[in-house]
Amino acid sequence: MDDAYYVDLIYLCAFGAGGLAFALGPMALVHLVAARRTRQTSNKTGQFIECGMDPIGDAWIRYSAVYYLYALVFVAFAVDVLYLIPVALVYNRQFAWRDLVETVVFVAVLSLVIVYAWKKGVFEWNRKPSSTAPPS
Amino acid sequence: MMPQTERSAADGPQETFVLNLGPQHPATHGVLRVKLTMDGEYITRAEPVPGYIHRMHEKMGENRTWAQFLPNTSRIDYLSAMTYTHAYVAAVERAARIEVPLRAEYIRVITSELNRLSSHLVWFGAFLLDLGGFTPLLYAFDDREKILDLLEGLTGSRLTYCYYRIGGVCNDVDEAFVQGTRDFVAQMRPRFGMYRDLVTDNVILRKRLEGIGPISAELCRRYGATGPVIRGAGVPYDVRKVEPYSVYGQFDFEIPVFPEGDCMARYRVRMEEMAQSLRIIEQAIDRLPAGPVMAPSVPRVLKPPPGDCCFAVEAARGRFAVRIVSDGKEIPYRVKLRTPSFSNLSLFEEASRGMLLPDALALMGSLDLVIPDIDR
Amino acid sequence: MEPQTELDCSPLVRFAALDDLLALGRANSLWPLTFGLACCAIEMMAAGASRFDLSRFGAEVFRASPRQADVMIVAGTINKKMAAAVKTLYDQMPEPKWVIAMGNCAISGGPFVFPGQYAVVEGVDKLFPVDVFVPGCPPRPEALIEGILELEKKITGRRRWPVVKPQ
Amino acid sequence: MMLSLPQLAEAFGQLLRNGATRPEGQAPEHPGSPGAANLAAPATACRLTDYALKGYHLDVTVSPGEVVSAASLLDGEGFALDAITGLDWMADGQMEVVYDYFHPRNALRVVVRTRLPRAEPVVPTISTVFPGANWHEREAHDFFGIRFLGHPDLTPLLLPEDADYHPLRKDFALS
Repeated sequence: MDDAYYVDLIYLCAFGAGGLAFALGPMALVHLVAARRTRQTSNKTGQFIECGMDPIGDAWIRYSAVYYLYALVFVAFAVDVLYLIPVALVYNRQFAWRDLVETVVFVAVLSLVIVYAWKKGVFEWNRKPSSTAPPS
Repeated sequence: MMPQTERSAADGPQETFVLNLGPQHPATHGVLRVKLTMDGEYITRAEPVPGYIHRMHEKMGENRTWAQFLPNTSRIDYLSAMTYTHAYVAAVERAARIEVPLRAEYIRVITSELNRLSSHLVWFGAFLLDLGGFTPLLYAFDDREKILDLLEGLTGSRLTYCYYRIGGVCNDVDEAFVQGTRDFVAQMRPRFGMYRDLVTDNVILRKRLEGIGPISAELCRRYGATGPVIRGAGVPYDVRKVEPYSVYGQFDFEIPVFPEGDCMARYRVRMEEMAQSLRIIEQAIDRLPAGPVMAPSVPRVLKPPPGDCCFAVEAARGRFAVRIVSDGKEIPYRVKLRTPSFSNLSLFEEASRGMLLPDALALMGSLDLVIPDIDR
Repeated sequence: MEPQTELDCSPLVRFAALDDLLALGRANSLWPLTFGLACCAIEMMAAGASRFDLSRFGAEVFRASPRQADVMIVAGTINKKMAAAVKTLYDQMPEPKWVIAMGNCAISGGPFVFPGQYAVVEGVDKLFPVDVFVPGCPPRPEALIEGILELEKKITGRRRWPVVKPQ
Repeated sequence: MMLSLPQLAEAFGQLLRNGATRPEGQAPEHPGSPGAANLAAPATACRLTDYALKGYHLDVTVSPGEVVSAASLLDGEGFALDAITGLDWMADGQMEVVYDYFHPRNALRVVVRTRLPRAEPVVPTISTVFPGANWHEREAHDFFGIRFLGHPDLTPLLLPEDADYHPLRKDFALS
């Protein structure tokens, strides 16, 4: 164990603490500065917002799988961007074909997801034939 | 209990859910509530629930004298207040056998058509706002403010005009109004070309409107829908032509009709109608006769003879009819207001069945609803 | 549960200078709730559109969700069927929140009040507290802008914009 | 097809004459004939009216049992429903229901009216003929308490959903 290891560890801890402060600081600040209560007339402050009406029925029901796929595609690209930022930061020292090819391969593999989903008709919102029948 | 749609066993049961669209929702243009039963993104049933701005206009008609009801008429459909006031005063004039001077009729036509233009401009801005485009609203309101300036100079109010009187109009037009209207017509003409380039020819708009929300002529007839809705379904029904009232018979104008019946057809009908309104205004201003603007013999206390009568006008949203029943007293026995938005909305439940929710909002926007016009 | 419209909602810690800063920020970026009811809503739209351009005073961000809104502009008649929904929306707005009653209907029921009326709530202040009343039937867009400036004055304690005096 | 007013009046006259066999048993006294305006208002009548004075061309009074067949007749001729409204004749102890029809292709307006006892205003629904009548009938039920037999859903439309009052009845303000 050399000193450099501990210095790195201190850096890591400081970075972690800074990150936490960024995440938790605003919450703490808001807790102190924000209004504690809300004036209300009919005790509906915590109700789900549905255009001023009381919600009808429950939201915990079976949804179409298309929503799930849609969300997955979205998450894939959100994570994609998350990884691309450090790549861009590390690779900006000098231009290297290898780095470019690596990045392109990474994005291309993810883009295949879109092509696959597209082919599968995820973005079409097609109704299954059985559900086009009028409701009973 | 929530209704469930039948599905094949392989899918497993996907449940429908009930969603309130409105009363506070930007897409319902006011306080309409639509109870949606959704199957994913698709509408299984959309049941409009009006009544959130019911303001007792018909009850108030039985509580005040014939003339005192006038301010109410401009607050039913506040976007085309002139046409609504026109229907009411004309119905009372018909019941009380009052002859309106020709100049007053011309002024009524000019102001009604200006009001129709300003109403369509609000629809244009708000409809495109529904579809996700904000900029056209700014252009439309720019043009609309010019109309409001003209009407404000004449009537004293920007929106809820109470300018027509039983027997005429309350004051004569001045030179500034006549010249201002001429200037406005000249300014407005080239704007339609701009709207076409900016909005109508836009690919995104066409994809969102063409073939969306088809309403057939038969559907319109069964629900009594009128105005741009029925004209967008290929039926040339316009009260101004079918039952010419006031002096509309004297002008040369066309009724724009598009047979497709989709949202784009209704959009085009209104855009064309604005140009036709300009034609009417131009002709009326050129031929404006001299003379008084108020009938000489309107009694101070009006007591129409017992009986009922109707008067229908073409408001910006369709056929607006007033049925008044008099029992010979100075207070109406009954004032029935037949409003176009009420009938136009009633077909929404049938027309929107099985549509995607965003398309249904385009359909609702293309009906051009004014909610107090439904609820009265 | 009883209506709680007179609650003390003040935060846990208060600093005079920070409060002033927050008030200044709030007053100059009021986010109204998109809540058009009737005729007045058109004038509210006109106030936000070209010519009157409410964004000059930072109040053009009309929010559709009450959670994101600071000020409820009650623009139009409230009837008894609607009253529950209006109260719900008021409840769902987070503090600090303000209410502008725009137009005679929201102030007192306006022209729709007569002996034996069965539908209209005679003024939104019957439901919850109102900060600024803007009279008119409907009020001009300038009047609404003046109402918003009055609200800014109420929040910060001073008026940033000059008052136009009639000549 | 251009529909002419005398033809329509004749069709209504036929309808009313056929109605003589209806259970109520009231024979129409003056079945309307084209061009002949019956100024007296019998239980059932078909009158041509002066459009310039009234705003409609044909004024038909039917018995409550006949509103559906009148609606079917007009539906077959391509008419559209304009409005349904009530009228409270408190002094006569009667309730009137007025059906306004317009024609989307011809300048023809027809008014069909019927009178009901005020104590129990019941009339069959025409929403089976014109689906647009659904809302108009609900509105008339809101305001006057007229019951439309066979209507799918008479919950208040414009009034609050729990409303039990009928504000356009003439005795409403007194209560």
